[in-house]
Amino acid sequence: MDTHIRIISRQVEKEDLPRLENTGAIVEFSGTVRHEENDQNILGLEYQAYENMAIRQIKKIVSDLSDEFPCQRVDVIHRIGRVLVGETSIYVRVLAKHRFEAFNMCMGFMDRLKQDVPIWKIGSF
Amino acid sequence: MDTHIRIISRQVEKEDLPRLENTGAIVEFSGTVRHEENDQNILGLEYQAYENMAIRQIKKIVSDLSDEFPCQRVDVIHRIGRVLVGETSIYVRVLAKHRFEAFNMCMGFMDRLKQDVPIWKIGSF
Amino acid sequence: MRIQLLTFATARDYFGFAEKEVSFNDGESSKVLFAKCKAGFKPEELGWRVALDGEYIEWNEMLDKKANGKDLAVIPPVSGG
Amino acid sequence: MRIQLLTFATARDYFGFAEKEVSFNDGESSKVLFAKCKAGFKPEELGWRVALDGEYIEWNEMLDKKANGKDLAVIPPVSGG
Repeated sequence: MDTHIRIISRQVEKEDLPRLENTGAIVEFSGTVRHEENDQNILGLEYQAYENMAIRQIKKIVSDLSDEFPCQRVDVIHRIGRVLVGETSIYVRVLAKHRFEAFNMCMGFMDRLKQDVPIWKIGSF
Repeated sequence: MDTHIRIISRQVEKEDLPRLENTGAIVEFSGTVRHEENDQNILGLEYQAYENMAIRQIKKIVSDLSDEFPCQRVDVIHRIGRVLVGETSIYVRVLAKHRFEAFNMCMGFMDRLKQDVPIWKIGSF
Repeated sequence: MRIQLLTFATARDYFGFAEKEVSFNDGESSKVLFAKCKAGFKPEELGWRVALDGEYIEWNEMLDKKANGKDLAVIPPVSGG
Repeated sequence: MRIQLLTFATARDYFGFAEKEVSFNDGESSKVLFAKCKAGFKPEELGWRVALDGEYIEWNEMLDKKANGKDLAVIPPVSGG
């Protein structure tokens, strides 16, 4: 499986996909910054990452999940630094032959990201 | 909730979203045509819809699911006519405050679409 | 009273028409109306459903004046997505 | 032997450094090394974890020569996404 991971401090731009032949399902998840954080109105959030480890853990999670949910390609982009309300802080795209695997990879990935991947909201502004 | 449904015979182009303020999760599903159908190599599939009823059933499914999984906006675009390998035959986008609702709306919608929405693959070429 | 019969996908080949206006009497069922177009029609065996005005109904449900002027569609197993 | 201590998020404020090279002896634990930087450090109470070279390990695990020259990072509860 093809895994593309990026941790970036600019706006998320997803990579173009090559011509698809054997892909039947593409599931995309975008996590976007909401205007409220802990009942306070905010303009944005600031993220910090332990980048080397984050990339390693993301690879591990995708690899673990692909035993149960084999997929063709997974893209993960996480922003760090300041992210404004309405902007995407995380983007995940999963390609698979069928939707069951694609949905479960994408959902399972997000659950584990929020447990194990060393990225933090370090404040709001 | 805002529901945008289109049944079209040209390529899928998703609508631009307005500025997001209170959306935390966007889940998108694209169903794409694979080069194999019943172990035969194909160039594409042809779809037919009972359009009025399809739109009605899609609205009903979204409305049913939103009791359990409240979301902010759902877009559904289904192509009819000829769809080439690699092209998107169905596109679903769900916006919600949190990912749990968005994922479950999107997955649940696809399950029910495949049971109840009067759209058919009527052949391959 | 009049009703518009609609067919789709494999049902269109089976019946040989896409749409056809027919007359019906109060209390007649969808099954009876479609069987008049094709003798021996057994929708349950084929797994086909029927929809009145865009909503699924039962094949044996009796039609009444509320169905007058509406669409009655035979729905073979769907395969969208 | 030498090891690079790294801190992130709330742990960075707590320890007052982002990175710091320290020496360690064979058999010392991560907990001991970080407690040398901040007396009374109780990572389990805070729910903080520790990672050697990008992989989670236990706080009481004894470090050996394989840790020499590596990064040892304290990982407060993550909140990405």
